[in-house]
Amino acid sequence: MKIHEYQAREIFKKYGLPVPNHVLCHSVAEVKEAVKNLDRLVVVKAQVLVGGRGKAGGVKLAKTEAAAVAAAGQILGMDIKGCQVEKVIVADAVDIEKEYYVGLINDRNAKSVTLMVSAEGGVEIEEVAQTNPELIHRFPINPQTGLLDFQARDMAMKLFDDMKLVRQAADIFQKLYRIFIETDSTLAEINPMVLTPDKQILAIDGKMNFDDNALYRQPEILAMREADEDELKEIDAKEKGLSYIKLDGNIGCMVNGAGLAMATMDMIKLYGGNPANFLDIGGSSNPQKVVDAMNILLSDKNVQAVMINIFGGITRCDDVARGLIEALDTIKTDIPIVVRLSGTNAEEGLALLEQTGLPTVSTMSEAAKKAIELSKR
Amino acid sequence: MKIHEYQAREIFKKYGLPVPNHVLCHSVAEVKEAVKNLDRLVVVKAQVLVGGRGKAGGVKLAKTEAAAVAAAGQILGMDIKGCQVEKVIVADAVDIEKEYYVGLINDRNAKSVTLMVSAEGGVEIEEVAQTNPELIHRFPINPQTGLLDFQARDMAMKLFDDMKLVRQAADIFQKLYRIFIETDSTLAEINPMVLTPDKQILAIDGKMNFDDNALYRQPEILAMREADEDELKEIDAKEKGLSYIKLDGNIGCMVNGAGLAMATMDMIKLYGGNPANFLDIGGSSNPQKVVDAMNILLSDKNVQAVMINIFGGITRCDDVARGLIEALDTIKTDIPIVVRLSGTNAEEGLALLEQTGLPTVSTMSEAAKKAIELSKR
Amino acid sequence: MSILVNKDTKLLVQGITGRDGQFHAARMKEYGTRVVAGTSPGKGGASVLGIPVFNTVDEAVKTTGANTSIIFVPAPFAADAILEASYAGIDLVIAISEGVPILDMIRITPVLKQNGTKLIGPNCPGLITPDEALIGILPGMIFKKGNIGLMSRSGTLTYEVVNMLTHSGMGQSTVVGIGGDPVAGLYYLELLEMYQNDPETEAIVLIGEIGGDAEEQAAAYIAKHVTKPVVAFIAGQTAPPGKRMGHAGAIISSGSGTAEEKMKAFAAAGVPVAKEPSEIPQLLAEKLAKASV
Amino acid sequence: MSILVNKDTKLLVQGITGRDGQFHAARMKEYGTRVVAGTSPGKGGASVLGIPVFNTVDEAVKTTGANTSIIFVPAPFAADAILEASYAGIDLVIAISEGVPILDMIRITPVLKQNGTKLIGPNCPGLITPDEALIGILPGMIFKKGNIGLMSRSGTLTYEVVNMLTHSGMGQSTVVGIGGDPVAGLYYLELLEMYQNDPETEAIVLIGEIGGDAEEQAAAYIAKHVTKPVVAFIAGQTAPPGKRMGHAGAIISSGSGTAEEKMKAFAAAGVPVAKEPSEIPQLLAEKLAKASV
Repeated sequence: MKIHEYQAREIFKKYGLPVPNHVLCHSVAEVKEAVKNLDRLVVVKAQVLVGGRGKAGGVKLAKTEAAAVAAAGQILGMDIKGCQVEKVIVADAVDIEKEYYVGLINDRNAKSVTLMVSAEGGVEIEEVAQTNPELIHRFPINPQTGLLDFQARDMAMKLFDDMKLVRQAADIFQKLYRIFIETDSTLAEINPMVLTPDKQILAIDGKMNFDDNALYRQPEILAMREADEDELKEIDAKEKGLSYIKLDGNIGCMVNGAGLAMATMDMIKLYGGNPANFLDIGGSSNPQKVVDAMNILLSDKNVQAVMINIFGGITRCDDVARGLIEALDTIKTDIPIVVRLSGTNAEEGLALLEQTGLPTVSTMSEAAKKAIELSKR
Repeated sequence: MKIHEYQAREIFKKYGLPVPNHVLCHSVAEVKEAVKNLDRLVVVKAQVLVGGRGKAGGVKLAKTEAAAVAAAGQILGMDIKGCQVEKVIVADAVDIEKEYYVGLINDRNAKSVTLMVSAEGGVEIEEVAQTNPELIHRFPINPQTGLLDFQARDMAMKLFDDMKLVRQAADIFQKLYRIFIETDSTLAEINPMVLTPDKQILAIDGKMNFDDNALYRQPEILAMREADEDELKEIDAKEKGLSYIKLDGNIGCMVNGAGLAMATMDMIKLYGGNPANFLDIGGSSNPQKVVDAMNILLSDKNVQAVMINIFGGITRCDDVARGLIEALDTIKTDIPIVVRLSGTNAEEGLALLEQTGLPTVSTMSEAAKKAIELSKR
Repeated sequence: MSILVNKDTKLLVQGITGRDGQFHAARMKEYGTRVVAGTSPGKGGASVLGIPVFNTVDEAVKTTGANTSIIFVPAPFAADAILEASYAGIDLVIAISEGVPILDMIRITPVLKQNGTKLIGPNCPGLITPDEALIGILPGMIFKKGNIGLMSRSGTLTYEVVNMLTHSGMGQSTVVGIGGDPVAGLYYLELLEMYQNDPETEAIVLIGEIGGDAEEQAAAYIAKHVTKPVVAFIAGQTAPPGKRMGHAGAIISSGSGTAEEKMKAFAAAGVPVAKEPSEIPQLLAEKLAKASV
Repeated sequence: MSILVNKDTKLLVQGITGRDGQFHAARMKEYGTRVVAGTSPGKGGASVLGIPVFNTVDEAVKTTGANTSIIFVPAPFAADAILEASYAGIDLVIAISEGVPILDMIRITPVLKQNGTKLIGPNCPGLITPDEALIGILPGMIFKKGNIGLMSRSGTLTYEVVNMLTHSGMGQSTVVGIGGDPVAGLYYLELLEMYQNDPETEAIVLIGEIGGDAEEQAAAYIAKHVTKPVVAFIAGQTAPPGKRMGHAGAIISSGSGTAEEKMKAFAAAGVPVAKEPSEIPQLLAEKLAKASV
């Protein structure tokens, strides 16, 4: 789960991280109110859940009331990578002497939370990772001890020489680690963390993602969820026991199992088609699930053919076939559907499906080719 | 540092432990107010920092307003082991089916926090420890994992068979452990933890001690401190860099080092005397410390002679002698004082002390004998 | 031989009285796995399918000598169940539970290491040594005893491949579903070492997915340490690149975890990568033929 | 020989720029201890008394080969300093700092064990192998090289006893002040084993105190494993019994930690207990005379 920058700032503040003040605004009128008698430099920042808003013009400095209001007028309603900007923050701007990167992430390899810091802060950190990986310092944190004082200090010394700054930065790292652990984060970034000319370290922008599997024990984080349309669809699917991600193609897929679902998409591509989605219905022959999945799938107007790919394991193919028949009874659609059944009791299943008149096949490759062919009619 | 039962109850409640309601009262009038229209059984309990208040009559049940007020009248002002009762709580009484003991303590041997539980709860737990140690179950908690769910459950199963009760108890153990860790406790006891006839587990009485060395990071605990007169003296001494504990004898001791101070007391006893105190002035020749120590020591009216026992190590005896001379200049007293100096530069120190006219010796045994002799004049 | 489990494996089922636990305990027993015990706190003394149930893993191990455990408890309690098995001296734990918080896995990892416990999963289908022991939720009937070692991050995709192998007459030594979670137990490197050392395994199939860099690491390991033929398949070549975890996600894997990079790594290690699952038997046959020359 | 430290010990002083650190670094150096480095974050590159100062223990160890560290940092930072030494590969850490929270010590104990680091203290005066290495705040001039091993929970009481030994012509192999805190590093049992195995140590003096049951454990250990003569002294025979930690304090030590019980335990183990410190040399002489018969 992702949250907005303003939400990350609120969490940071709660834990005592040094964050400049900001006001959240939903309209130009609110911005006008927030910048009344403006006597300092502020920055108006779009609040969207996608990256790259700076390049898209979603971040603007303003020194006067009029300039701030004008900036907000331009930013609010703007489209950034498909997201419409509905909120901005007006934050105190600070003088920046130097920018740094600080990030915590779950590290698959080290099987730990890893702290990453770099003196090359700002938006280009991914590029740094590609071109100069040695400029990013990593420290896998032992979960049994947490980030010890001396370890935090060691990492801070990679960014600063002045011991006062080292202590400030080390304190920030430890607080960020506490936030990470206590909120079940999967990512907690301060980028940039900045040094001001008067030798203060501040967190200027924050980004946090959370572990969906841990939301059950994070009610405060869950309450922050503000999903966009696509995500709402994914969340809705998840609540129905389905895993759905919309893509750009025209062949809808319904598969049991995530790996098989990905392999199915790959197969469609391999034979010259274009998958419209990833959709994993998990391991059940429940007809309702098939109905739900089909409804979600067909709500995408791009879909011109559907490929159902089921490998029967513990769930037997004849049971799955019965579920499909029941489900297809309630779904009325003109979109052509091809069904592939394989594995346990596949033959019985395919025989049962004959009554539906749907084209059935027994291998993935055939199914993919057939779906592509049907989509072109 | 110790706290009162009512304070322990407040901490317990904050962490969600099941504790019956109570009201803290400082006077009979407050009790009267608290029990207006009493319609249930309550227990009036003296709030003192010493044990054994039950046997002393400091705990009384009451079913009516009049009975509760009468009980409070008897208890308030009562003397329990030298402590005057200045506060009582009026707590809801509960029906008890069975009593249990739950305690957490810093375990020297296991070098861990150890959970102890017993189905033999109530005040006689020390006796159980002596006579039937096998009835007390111990579990040293690994600080790196904390008290894991299954471990808490295992311990709870030693007290209960019913899985609902096991889960209730396990939850209590884990919360008590969290309290212990987060408050730097040295002891956290629920005694008794009781089972009611309607199968609820409640914490009826709580006792908590805290690590004095950790109070610097426990401002909320420190704010709970309510010391009695003797403790205030000890705290005052501690703030002056001294460690002082009052005893019942008549020979005051001033020693550098805790072990040597104890050995000095033992020596006085060995030769037929009676030490008036434990007083460790630590490792410094600072005259002010000697003045402070002497003032504390002489504030005890039982003192009839003073034995100063210094072993010079890094601190040289001649420096100590100079400090003593300066200090004794400002202290006017008729109480006889014997000084023993040994170790580094002892001879120089003893020579310097000749001007004071104080009897000086070079061994502990001589000093003890001399002090006893002087105390009998 | 085979790896990890065989006919001597004595299995404990944690959460045996739950819906899934009971269902799959029956399946595993039917297959011939020696299911010696189950646990379910508060139900100690009962019996499910003739399998004795205990309150704690410790009791179960002491009474039955169980050395392997499979976990069906709900995700919020899975990490604790794994630790209970570990502290009770279980050698190998297979965690089927799906949806375990990542930080739970990170917290238990060093404890398992200290206790010397091997873990497979969580969120995995389990593993099987055909005709000896099925430990998990895999459909036993599609497997066939043989000499191909297979490991995979996927569930049904594994069955798809196994089904093809079996139909091509290529039986399996041991098939391991390592699970799809970011932080999990045994992974490619440990299993590659085991397969390499297992006399019964002649060739290895590795089924990977996008995300992370475990496949890249496996490729490097194979180039250096594995002499047996290996064939790979990577799922997710067309998966959208947007679905990853911000800047740091890309940084940490020192690569972006794309299928393309993984396939390149395997190519560099001399491991053929199947374009679609149905190619795998053929690629294996070619590799085996070359190896036997 | 001797135990724990000798003339090859390469000492690091953590907190060398503080008042105590600097003072005692000078003393130790004067005594002849090889003080090879100091640390003080932010003062790396400086030099104190000719000793190079580093920002981190890791740098200090890598540059100077220090293998032992003494800690003078204030109590709230002591546990972290001990861990920094431990992770940097220091073998033996001596923590002088007084007032370290007990839970800090409990937290670091398993880490030290995992890293294989030995700890003495905290709240201890340190240790000395006379004429070879003084590591701590002990007054070097009262010690004399010889064959008595001495360990003690006290500071000045130790000096008192050592002074008597030295005046009686009984030199010391190694004298260790283990410190008076409830949770500490090396204790009687570990040191008894070292003294027993040290060819240079002929007899052992154990100075105990009331509280806990370490002396009782030591007595039992001596009866079972120590063949060298041991003499003991217990301080606090007249200490008030009220000063203990509630019910649990008494329960946990499975005994009430009184001097009487400790003396009884030593008597049962055949260890003579001195009534006052001045008796110790005589008791030792008697024991040694018997042993040499």
